[in-house]
Order: sequence, then C-alpha cells, then structure tokens
Amino acid sequence: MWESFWFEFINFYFIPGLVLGCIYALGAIGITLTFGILRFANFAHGEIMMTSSYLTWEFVLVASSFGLILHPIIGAIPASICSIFLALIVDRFFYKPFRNSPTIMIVIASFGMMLIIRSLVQVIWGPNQITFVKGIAKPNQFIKDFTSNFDMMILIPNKHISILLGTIIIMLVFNYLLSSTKIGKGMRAVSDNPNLAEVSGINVENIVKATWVVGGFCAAAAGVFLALDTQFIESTMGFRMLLPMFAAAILGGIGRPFGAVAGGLIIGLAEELSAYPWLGNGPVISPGYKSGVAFSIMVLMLIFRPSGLFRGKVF
Amino acid sequence: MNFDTILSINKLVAGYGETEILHKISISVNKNEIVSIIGPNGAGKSTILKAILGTLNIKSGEIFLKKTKINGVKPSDVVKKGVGYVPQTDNVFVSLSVHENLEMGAWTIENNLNDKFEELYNLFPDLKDKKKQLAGQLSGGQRQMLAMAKALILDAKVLLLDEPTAGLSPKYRLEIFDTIQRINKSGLPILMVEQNAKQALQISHRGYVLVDGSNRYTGTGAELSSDPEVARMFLGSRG
Amino acid sequence: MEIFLGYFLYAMSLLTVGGIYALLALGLNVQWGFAGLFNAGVAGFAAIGAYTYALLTTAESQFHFGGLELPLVVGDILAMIFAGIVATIIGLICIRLRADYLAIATIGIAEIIKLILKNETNITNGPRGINKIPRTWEHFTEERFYTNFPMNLFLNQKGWEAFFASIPKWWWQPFFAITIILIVIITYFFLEKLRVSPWGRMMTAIRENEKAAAAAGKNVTKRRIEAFILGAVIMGLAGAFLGQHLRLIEPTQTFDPSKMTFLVWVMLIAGGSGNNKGAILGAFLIWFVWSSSELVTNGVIEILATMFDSIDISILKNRAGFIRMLFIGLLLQLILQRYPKGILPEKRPAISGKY
Amino acid sequence: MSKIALEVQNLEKHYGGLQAVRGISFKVLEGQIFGLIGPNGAGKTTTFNMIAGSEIPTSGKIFLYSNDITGVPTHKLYDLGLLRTFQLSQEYKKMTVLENLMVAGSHQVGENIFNSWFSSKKVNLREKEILEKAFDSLEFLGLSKLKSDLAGNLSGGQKKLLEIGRTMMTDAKLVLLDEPGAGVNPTLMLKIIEMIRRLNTERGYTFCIIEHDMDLIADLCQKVVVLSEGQVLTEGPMSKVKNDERVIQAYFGGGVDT
Amino acid sequence: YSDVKIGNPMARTGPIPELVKPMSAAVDLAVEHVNDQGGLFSDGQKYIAVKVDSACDPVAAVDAVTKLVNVEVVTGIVGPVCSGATIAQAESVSIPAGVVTLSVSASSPAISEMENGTDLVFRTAASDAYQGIALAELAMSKGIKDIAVSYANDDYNAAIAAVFSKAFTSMGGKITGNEAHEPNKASYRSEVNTLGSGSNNLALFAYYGSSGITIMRNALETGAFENFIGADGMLAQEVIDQLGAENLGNVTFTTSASDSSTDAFKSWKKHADAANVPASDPFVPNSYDAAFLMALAIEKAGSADRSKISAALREVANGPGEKILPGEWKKAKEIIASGGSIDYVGAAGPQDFDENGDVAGLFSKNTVVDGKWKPVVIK
Ligand SMILES: Nc1ncnc2c1ncn2[C@@H]1O[C@H](COP(=O)(O)OP(=O)(O)OP(=O)(O)O)[C@@H](O)[C@H]1O
Ligand SMILES: Nc1ncnc2c1ncn2[C@@H]1O[C@H](COP(=O)(O)OP(=O)(O)OP(=O)(O)O)[C@@H](O)[C@H]1O
Ligand SMILES: [Mg+2]
Ligand SMILES: [Mg+2]
Repeated sequence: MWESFWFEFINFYFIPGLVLGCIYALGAIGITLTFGILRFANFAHGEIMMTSSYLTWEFVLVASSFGLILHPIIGAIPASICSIFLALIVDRFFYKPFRNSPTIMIVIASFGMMLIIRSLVQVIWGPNQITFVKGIAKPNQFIKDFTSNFDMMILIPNKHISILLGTIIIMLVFNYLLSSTKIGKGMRAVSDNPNLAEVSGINVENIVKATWVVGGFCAAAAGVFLALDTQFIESTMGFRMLLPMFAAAILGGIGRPFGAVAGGLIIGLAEELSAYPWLGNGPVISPGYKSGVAFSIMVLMLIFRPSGLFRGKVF
Repeated sequence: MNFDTILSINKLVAGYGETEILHKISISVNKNEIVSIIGPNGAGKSTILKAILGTLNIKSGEIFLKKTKINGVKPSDVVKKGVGYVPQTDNVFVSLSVHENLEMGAWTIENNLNDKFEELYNLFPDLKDKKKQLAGQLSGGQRQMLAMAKALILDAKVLLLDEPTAGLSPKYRLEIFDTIQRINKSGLPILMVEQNAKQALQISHRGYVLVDGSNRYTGTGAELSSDPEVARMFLGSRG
Repeated sequence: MEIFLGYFLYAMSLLTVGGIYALLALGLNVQWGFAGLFNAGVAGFAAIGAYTYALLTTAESQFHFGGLELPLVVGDILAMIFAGIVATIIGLICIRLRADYLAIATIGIAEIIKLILKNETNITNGPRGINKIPRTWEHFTEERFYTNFPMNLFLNQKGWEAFFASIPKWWWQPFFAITIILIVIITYFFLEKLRVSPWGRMMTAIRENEKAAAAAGKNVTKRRIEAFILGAVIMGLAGAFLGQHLRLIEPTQTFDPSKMTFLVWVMLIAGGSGNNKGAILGAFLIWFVWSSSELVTNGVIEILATMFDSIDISILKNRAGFIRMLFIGLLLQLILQRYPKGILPEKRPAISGKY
Repeated sequence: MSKIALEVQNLEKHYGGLQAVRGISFKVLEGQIFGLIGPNGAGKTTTFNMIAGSEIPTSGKIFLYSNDITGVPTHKLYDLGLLRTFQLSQEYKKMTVLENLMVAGSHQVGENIFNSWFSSKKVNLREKEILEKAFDSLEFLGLSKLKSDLAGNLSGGQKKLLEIGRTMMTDAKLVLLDEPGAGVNPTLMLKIIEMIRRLNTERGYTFCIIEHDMDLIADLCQKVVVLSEGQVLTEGPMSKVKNDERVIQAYFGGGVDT
Repeated sequence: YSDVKIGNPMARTGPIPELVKPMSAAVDLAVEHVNDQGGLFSDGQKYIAVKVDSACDPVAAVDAVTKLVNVEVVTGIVGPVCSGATIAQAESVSIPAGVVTLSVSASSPAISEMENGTDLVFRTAASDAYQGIALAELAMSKGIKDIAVSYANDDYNAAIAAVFSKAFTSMGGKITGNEAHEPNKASYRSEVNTLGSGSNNLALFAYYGSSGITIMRNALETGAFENFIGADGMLAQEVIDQLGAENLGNVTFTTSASDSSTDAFKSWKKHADAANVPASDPFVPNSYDAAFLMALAIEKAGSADRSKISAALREVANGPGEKILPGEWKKAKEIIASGGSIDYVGAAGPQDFDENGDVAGLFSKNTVVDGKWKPVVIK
C-alpha cells in the first residue's frame, strides 16, 4: 500500500512537478531580474523563450541538411546566443527610450514586443506546431533497474534527467556570477537607484546589458527545456508559461534569483499535485482549475507576504 | 586659464528641459582649494553640480576638468575621470547594507580596499556599528555620513559635495567640516554647496554667491563673511 | 445608396464598440490616471458586468442560471452594482499592493474569474457561453418585449409587427450607437467634474505620495478602494453593453486579457492617462485603427501581389492576421515613443481662474 | 496652569534586535514650543513617527489632550488636530506647488464624491477659502512665483519650505516639525522662526520641533528634551541643557557657539 | 461591378490556426473552380472570397463580419469556424442585416435553435449531438465497458464530451472519471495518472494543438492508458508525426467526414490532391462544400442580391435535380442557365439542409495505418 503510494506519488506527480518547476524556475529568473533591476514586468519574456526554441530547431535542421545530426542541446548553444542578441536589440530600440519614463510605459512597450515577436515568428515559421523531438520518451532503463533493486522503482526518461541536470548546472554558474562577481553587485545597486548608480561611476547601461544577457540566456534555456519536455514547439508556448512564471518570481521575492528558483519549483509541484487524489479517487479540485492553483498561490502570497519567500523588493 | 585650475566652468548655460536655470555661470576650483557656493533656495546651486556630473543638458558654455573638456561626457565616465560627488538627496542605496554602499563607492577602483574601509569606519564610528544594516534603515544623519564616506573612498581629483552637513548634529557638522579640511590638506580640491553658510565660508578659500542662476558675489571666504550685504541677505545675520 | 448605407452602419458599429472601449478606458483612467492603481484585470470586470446583465435579462434557458427577464435598464444597473461589489472585495484584499504587484494580482484574479465562468457550468453554461442577450432598442422587435408592458399600451401585437415591418431593419443601430455615446458623454462629465474637484486633487495626491497624503488627513486605503470601485462600476457598465453588442458572450476569447485588457491599456496610455478626453480619444482612435487595419492589410497584400508576381502571396494571405498583429505592435511602439505622455497629456486643472 | 497637549509615556520601539527608542517619557504643554534634540540616530524621528501614527510603538502610550492615541492611524490624527512634517521632504511630485498646499486644507467638503457632483456651491465656497489660505502661505514662503510649477521640480530647500507651508494650511493644535531648517537658507530660516512664533502666539499652535540648528532651538523653544541612544538624557530650558556636560559630550562636541 | 464577393471569416489567429489553414485552402480551391470554369452568371463575373480573421472570438468575429456586410457588401458569409463566433456574428450582425451565414465547422447544438423564422443560418458540418453518439457506439462496438473522459474546457470539446458521456452511460457503459482540463498547459501528467487509476481507456476531447498531443504523450509515457478514442480536434497528421505511428496502435478518432467510396468524395479527392489540400482533414471537405454551395446559390438566385440566397441555397443543396459533384461548376452553371434544377452532393456528404439549416452527420473512424490516418465510414 505504502509502497505503491510512493511509487505513484514520486513517479507520476513529484518528478513531473519537479521538471515543470525547473522550467518555470529558469524562466522566472529572467523575469525576476528585469523586474528587480529595470523595474518592470516584462511580458515579452515568454516570447524570448519561444523564439529560442524555434531557433534551436532551425539550427538542428540546418545542420542536418549538411548531414550533421545535432542533439537539440547542442543546437541550443547558437540559439541562446541569438536570443541574447534579440533581448539586447529589443532593449536598445524598444525599452531604452522609456528608461526614465513611468514604469507603465515600458510594461506596455513590452506587451507590444510580445505581439511583435510572436507575430514575426508566426509569419516566418507559420502558426502550426512543429515537432521538436519525435516519439515517446521511455524511462531510463538503467535507473529503473537500479532503483527497483531497492524496491523504490524510479521512472524517469532521459529528457527529464537532462532538464534537471541542466537546471542545476545553470543555477550553479548563476550563483557564482551573482555572488562572486562585481556584476552581481552592480545589478543590485542599479536596481536600488539607477541615478545614484550612474553618479557613483557605475555604467548603468552595461549593467542593464548584463541583465539582459543573463535573463536572455535563462529564457533560452527554459524555452529549450520546455521544448525538450513537450517535444513540440509552437508560437504561444512562451505566453502559456508567462503567468505561472510571474507567479514563481513573486513567490520567491522580486529581485531574488534563488527565490525565483524556489518559487518555480513550488508552483510546478503545486500544479501537478493539485490533481493528486488526496481524498478518495478523484482530484481534489477539478483540473479545469489547474492554472488557478498558481494564481491563487500568487495572490495569497501577495496579500500575506508581498516581499515573497526570500524577502524581495516591495516598491 | 590658470595653470593650477582643476575644475573650471565657463559661462555655463543649462537647465531642465526648456527652462533655463543657469545663466552664464562661471566658477573655478584651483589646486588645494575649498570653494563654497552659497545662495538662496532654488538659486541653482545643485544644478551646477549636476551639470558638472553630466546628468543635465548643457546649452552653452564649457566645463573643464584640468585640461579636458567634460561637457557631454556620461556621468559614469565623469566619475571615472576623477570627480567624486555626493548628491543632496537620494544619496545612498537604501536596499543595500552600509558596507555594500561603501563598496559601490569604490566601483571604479580595482584594488583591495580593506584599509580604506577601516579608515572610513574610524572616521564615522556610527557607521561601523551598522555595517550590515540596510542604508534605508539609517537615521537621516547617519545616511548623510554614509553618503560622504562613500564619496571619500575614491581617489578623486575633485570632490563635489551638495550640502554635506544638512541634518547633521552640531558635533558631526564640526567633524565633517574638519574632515573636509583634512581631506583638502591631503591635496584634494573641494567644491561644496552649503546652507550652513557661515561655517562653510570659515573653512573655504573662496566662495561664490549665486542668486537666480547668476553669479552675484565672488570673493575669499573671509571677504564674503565680512561683507555686510552678503551677511544680511544670505547668512542670516540679524539686524 | 446601398454603399453609403453600408459605410454609415459600419460607422455606427465603430462608434458602438469605440464607445464601449471608451467607457472601459474611462473606468481605467479613474483607477490608474487618477489614483495610480495598476489594474490589469479590466477584462475581469467587463466579464462580470456582461455576465450579470446576460443572466438577469435573457429569457429562461435550460443551459444556464437566470432567465429572470429583468428590464434591460435594471440589468445595466445591476451589472454596475455587481462589478462594484466584486471590486470592493478585491479592493479590501489587494489594494495595499503597490503598482506592478497590484497588476499581477489583478491579472491573477481576472484569470480566476475566467476559470470560474468556465467551470461553473450550471450557472454560466461554461465555455459555451450565453447567447440571445437582448440588445437595447433592438429588443423592442422581439415578441416577448412588444407584447408586454409598456409597449403593449401603444399598439397591439399586430400593430407592432406592422410597424416594424414598415421601417428599415437597421433602425435601431444608430439609436444603439447614440445611446452608448450619450453614456460616454455623461460619464465624461461626471468624471471630469471629479477630476477638477477636491476629490480629484486628493486622489492625485494619494497617487503621488501616500505618506504625505495620510499626514494631510486622507484615509488612503479607503480612498483607493473608492476609486477602484468607481472605475470597476464603469467597466461593469461597459461589459453589459459589450454583451448587448455581441449578443453572445463566452469566457475564453471574449474576455481574453491579452486582447481586451491590453487594448484598453494601450488606449489609455496612447490617449493620455489622467486625461478623460485622452482616454476617450485613445479608445476611438485605437479601435478605429484596430478594426480598419484588417481591410488595410488585406489591401496591402493585394498590392504587393500585383507588384511582385513572383512572390507566393498565398502564404502572406494565410498569415495576414499575424502581419496585422505585427503592424499593430509596431504602431503601438511608434505612438509610445512619439507621444510618451499620450496624445493629450495630463494637465493639472487651472485653479486661480476658476474660483 | 495650561493643559497638557501631548504626553508620551515609556515609549519603546524595537526594530528586530535594534532598540531605536527605549522608554521615553515627556510632556508638552498647550501653547508651548518644545524642542527635541539629540545626536543623529538618537531616535527622534522614530519618536515622531510613533506619535504621528506612522509607526506602531513596541510598548508605551501616547496621549493627545488626554486622549489615548497610541496606534491611531495618521489620517485620523489629522482630524484630531495633529500635523507633522517630514525630515526628508514628501511632496506630490506631479502636482503644482499651489495644489500641494491646497491638498492639506481641512474640512474639504469636495472630497466627497457626491458633494463634488451635486453640491458645487458648497464645494466652491470652501475651495475659495482654501485657495486664499494657500496664496497667503505661498506669499509668506516666497514661493508665489512657483505656484504653477510642479513640486517635483523644486530645489531641495524649496521642498522643505513647502513642507512647512502645509502646516499653515490648517488649524492644527499640535504641529510636529522634523528638521524644518535643514537645507534652508539662513536668511529664510529667520523668517521661518518668525512664522513659527506667530503661529504660536496668534493662532495658539503648540509646536514640537526636531532640529540640529541650535540658533533656531535657542530662539524658539521654551523647553527641550535631549535624546541619546533612545533615552532621555536630560530636559529643561535651553540655557540649562546647553551647559550639561553629557549633552556637550554626546551632541555639541564642544562646538556650541550660541 | 463585375465581381461577386462573399465573406470568409475564419479563425486565422487565435487558438486553432493550424486546423484552419487547410480549411481556408479548401475555400480557395472552390473559388478557383468557380472562376476557372466560367465564373458567375452569363457575363462570367469573378467569385471572390474576402478573407477576414474571426479569431474564434465573438468580439473579433462581430467586428470582422460587420466590415464584410457593410463595407465589402458581401452577398453571403462562408464561415466562421468556432460556434461562439458563429452565433455571435449571426445574432449581432448577419441576421439583422439579412445575410446568409453558411458555417463550415460550427458544431454546437445551440446553432440549430438559434434563429426564429429567418432561415439565415446554415452549416455544412453536423451538430456534435450526432458525433458524440457515434463515438459512444464505436466505443461499445470495440467492447469498451468503462472509460475515463478528459476534455479541454472550450466550447467545442466540452459540448461533445457531454453528449458522449450521456450516450455512453445510456448504452450501459461506465464513466470512471470525467474531468475538464485547462488547455495550454505544459504538462498533464498528474491528470492523466489520476484518471488512469480508474480505467484503461481514455476518451479524449481536445484540439491536438493546445492540449491533445501533450495529453497523449503524457499518457503514453507513463502507460496510464491502453486504448484511446476521441474526435475531430485530434485528427491531424501532426499527431502521428509527433508521437510516432508505432505508439498509436490503439487509437481511434472519429471525424464528421465523408464516405470515401462515394463519387462525390472521389471527385473531391482528385481535385484536392491536385491542389495539395489535405482531403480528409477535419472540416476541410465541409469548407469546400460551403464555398461551392454558396456560389451555386448565387448563380441560382441570378444576382448578388442577399435576400434571395437563403431560398436558392435550399434549392441547390436539397434538390431535386441533376446531381452535381465537387468541381463540376461548369456543368451546374449550364443546367441553371437552361432553367434546370440541380442537387449538390458534397465532398463531406449529401449536404441536404433540414428545417434548421443543419445537415445530417456522416462519420468516419480513423486509425493509423502505414503512418497515416485511415478513415472508415461508420454512419
Ligand atoms: N528636475 C527639475 N526639473 C525642472 N526644474 C528643476 C528641476 N530641479 C530643479 N529645478 C528648478 O531649478 C531651480 C534651481 O534648483 P537647484 O536644485 O539647483 O537649487 P539649489 O540652489 O540647489 O537650492 P537648494 O538650496 O534649495 O537646494 C529651482 O527653481 C527648481 O525649481
Ligand atoms: N525602519 C527601521 N529599521 C531598522 N532600524 C531603523 C529603522 N528606522 C530607524 N532605525 C534606526 O533607529 C535609530 C533611530 O533613528 P531615527 O531616525 O529616529 O534617528 P534621529 O534621531 O531622527 O536621527 P537624525 O537626527 O539623524 O535624523 C537609528 O539608529 C536608525 O538606524
Ligand atoms: Mg540644492
Ligand atoms: Mg531624524
């Protein structure tokens, strides 16, 4: 009884929740950074995710036309560089003019960018879904055999292993970057008071660029991981993730990248676990309310602890 | 141009947007000098400092740091060229700790600064106790000290102070003026804006009185303090 | 002649929808322009207004709750009241959140409202929505209206049938458009009066610096909620009229925030937030551009096709919708950069001349 | 014997581990001009914040004319006649200077939505009175020229003046001034001192002033309380306080030139 | 004027652009046939479909059709795609203006009972009232006794799921779980597993693009279900391409489609293949039929006069008269010119309108054979 509970719970609810959470977490890092440093909610963030997965697909396709079979993760490297450039270009031409305007301007501008990027992708690649990876991912046999020796069989496909590992690696690099380099500190200063940062000799524009580089890279990673998991790409995939990612960023505390990670994991787990038959046979709340789970957590968080789990900013 | 001039402003015209605040202002700071700018509220004193830093559009006139023209240079580059600046308001990073604020002051410097930090903490013992506290939780006066300390870390060529003693207790006010003199003796020229005009003029080599965005009086600190007209109109002397 | 009539009726429809959006923008202007409340749940309040009106005024149906067949004006009023009640509840919970946080909370709440409308099928008919919503003026031509009080006082059923057959079928369209425009104008006058009144001054003060406003004796929380409710009431009314105009509402697409909420924000910002005239101008302008851009993109693609025979226009044609979105997005960026304070910027009311 | 306008009993405020205020008691008599001085970080502003309702005391009580006002929100205190200014000026940036003052007017009938829709007459009448008052205050502060400028564009000192101007807009009983002189030109400062005195004698305002400018304190205050490290160091008339050894140590640093 | 315009509002943006693309192409094909074979009327006027975006959204649809009716002065409307948009535009714009709407895929039962006495709304797709029942019969015939139902919470899928559940229960089957799911989520693993604990069979009602494929994938990955049935929204080559034919052995989806053995369908298939239009995709033949029927009605009416279309449409669709197959414009035109009567037999079925303007359902079940969907007509 207990064992079968664990088996089901871990394999069908916990691990999927964790994977989803990792994707949310990576996306939320970019959101929390732009929110904290540039002080606006970037609605175009999901589109950068989406574009990077399209670019990855395109790179893999082009390579294969030269007879080169690339793993999508390899294809993601040039794609994430392109996404970073995309983020920088968007910032230069569409956000920078509003740097000294009220926040709302840049929020609206980012909403406009969301439309522009998405329709560009739709015009170029069409609105149809594109297969990213074909077929069905079966659980990793080695882990399955190995863990079943201990009566704790774990079913986890390779794609999920790479998503989990990838997220951990990115997180570690990121940790180093923010806590042990000057850039991390500069970001905090700019986020606090850009004018003062400027007259303290900090080149604010460079810090802003660094923010986009980091945020763009994390978005690219999140986009590719999402495509790896769902195995297809389509033009609204970024927007679908946007609100839960906002929720994750707020949950963790704005301007707190590690908060965003924690928030992402919590939202991901909560969404998946909401369908678990905690009482009786059916899900506790109808899966029709699934996205409500993330929003409810977020709204409750905003009300009872607006600074988030990790004491982020409250403007 | 005087060979020893560190900072010189020449017939500067500047303002915010359309409105012109400064009308052909000329000011200079020579080697080893403390120079004060005094004047009524809204005369344009802070505006001058902002113009030097480059956060303002300059319509005409020139600003030289030593021999390089610095109008139109980005603020962060002006700081890199050696201009230290303490704004009048919003002069600390409120969500950073006291120590991190000091580190931000040292942004443009690469080498290890622990000694320098120690020195500053000795100068402002209040801050030492509050190293880890967020600057936003400091009292008004403590903030002012932090802002000063932050600017002093840089080995600047010239230091611009906008009302460094506003809100400080008499004891600290004296200490700040002392400090200013001490720093100055070590070879750093200082341009400050002050409303504690009497005390400021006492320690200044030269002073400018600014009214409505134009130079009104110029002279040595002693001259200005003793000028009855200046005293009555700007120093708050009674009678 | 027929062509002329066509353009006339299209103009009426532009006025109708433009007017509905103008109401939404005016409501948002109270919240954002006056009080600085970043409400990103506009579509949620419009949905509440629309559903309230629909459930109360439609004829009985097996699919959804309601069928009370209340008089339409009562439906409008209750739509406003109900939107106000929901705003009060949300306000009591969320109003102390600042700017972007309030925005995200209201997005979340609007999303939850949408989920409720979608999932509580017994009441709302779920994703299939409610149809046959009676439309002001046009409803007189429905039997259940002209056979009842007060219409039956004037003519009997036969008489009305004959009368309606004798006038053009589109007679109600200008009336409907004018009704909405009148409501916009009345709302404008009430809001404008508020803006220049001490109330408006106080709201702006709270927007600018709540600490100082509290020290000047303003009950910041209460006043914020007040503005939030007032805005929501106007949005609820707009929702009721949107329901009438569409005659069918459903939760998913009609009140999709990435269309409605966003569009209303663009209207307000482009027109000039804080300025009631700006809100109205922005609404009509943007709606006109939005609506007519479809004809324009189609035209442009045709022209491109005749200019360059070689390009395969079937792809462009299939993607015309996306090209239009692209165009709208770029236009928006242009307006924002060209008029950062809106086409009619906020002006403080002139004081000395007035009193 | 005049009434007690403000009484503070054993007030304490802790921020986490930090004890900003640790048991302060003092009384302010009606009609008095009262000074609160002390080194930076002594807890003066914190005390003000608690009195004015923007911070809740950890313990202790506050009485305004014998009414317990501990924890009463700021806007209600305004109705009870308690007004405060801020050490770091708080203006309405995007409103004109004139409007900044008018907001502070009392008995604004027009702040009721329905009044401003349906009782224009009543509203306009009151507006006229408020406007007149605002013009007087502007005149006095020398800000008349700037009346239609946005307050956000004022210089640091002008903002400070505006802060004081607000207190002139109402019929307050007790006014808390937090460093009214910081950053204000000395000549103007003399005028401010004059104004405070006039409000005190002509209108009977009670003042409670935090200030580091000893000229101002010595000129105005009948009584001062010296705070240090969150506690009352000593109290009495300025002439007595300024010679107190401990005060000199902690506060003046031997630099008192009055 | 030498052109006759019809309006073609379709959800080119919005939630299901991928389904709409081939439908739009089918409309183009019908228009091409008409124009290539002599155009309309004796003077060979050009038949033009003005394409606008109804986005599956009542707001967009009402606005789009307002423009069509008033500015473009179209003679009739072919479209929209979604039921909500169809009802809204009809009640709000086209019925008041007296313009015929001929929807290509709106399948909501509500459409049948919408108009009162105006006879202005028709459709070439069957109401899902029929398909849900057909699917339940299919499940029974496969020996399925118990089944879990998961449907996307949108107007189309919620409706068909409701009809199916009712029919299946009344036939003696057991519904072990019946849950709506929110479309457009990245993962449905937990839903799938919770439902999977009750039954090995899943009835899935979703658009493949917004949630269908993801649910199938999640179910196949964890092995929660063995048999899958479902309806139109899932029927696309994309599903096979993404999931792999080898994994789809136990999958059967129905669609409101066409008896491929009829002459009409063969004729359609020939033309469709030549024009590279996917002949059997959901609602693609229905789209062709609608555009072609509208042209026939206009030809029959003899002018672009809106008020005559409704009656003419019934005449050309319901017969009696000479049978006309897809692509046979020239033949039809000649018969009409000579005063004869015709009866269009469509790619998707006979296309005879009942008093509500509905057509009878004809359905196929589709399984994967050699990496393609293979349809077999069941009813
Ligand atoms: N951001 C701004 N935009 C527009 N006008 C401004 C701005 N900042 C200041 N001003 C105006 O410029 C004039 C000079 O301001 P400045 O801050 O230089 O005065 P100041 O001499 O430093 O006065 P104080 O002693 O009070 O600080 C003032 O009249 C003020 O209203
Ligand atoms: N929100 C807060 N959180 C933590 N500590 C605080 C907070 N506000 C003030 N403090 C601390 O409380 C002490 C008293 O501060 P307060 O502002 O009352 O000083 P003050 O007497 O007004 O000084 P000044 O004359 O410099 O304005 C200071 O040490 C300050 O750092
Ligand atoms: Mg200044
Ligand atoms: Mg203080």
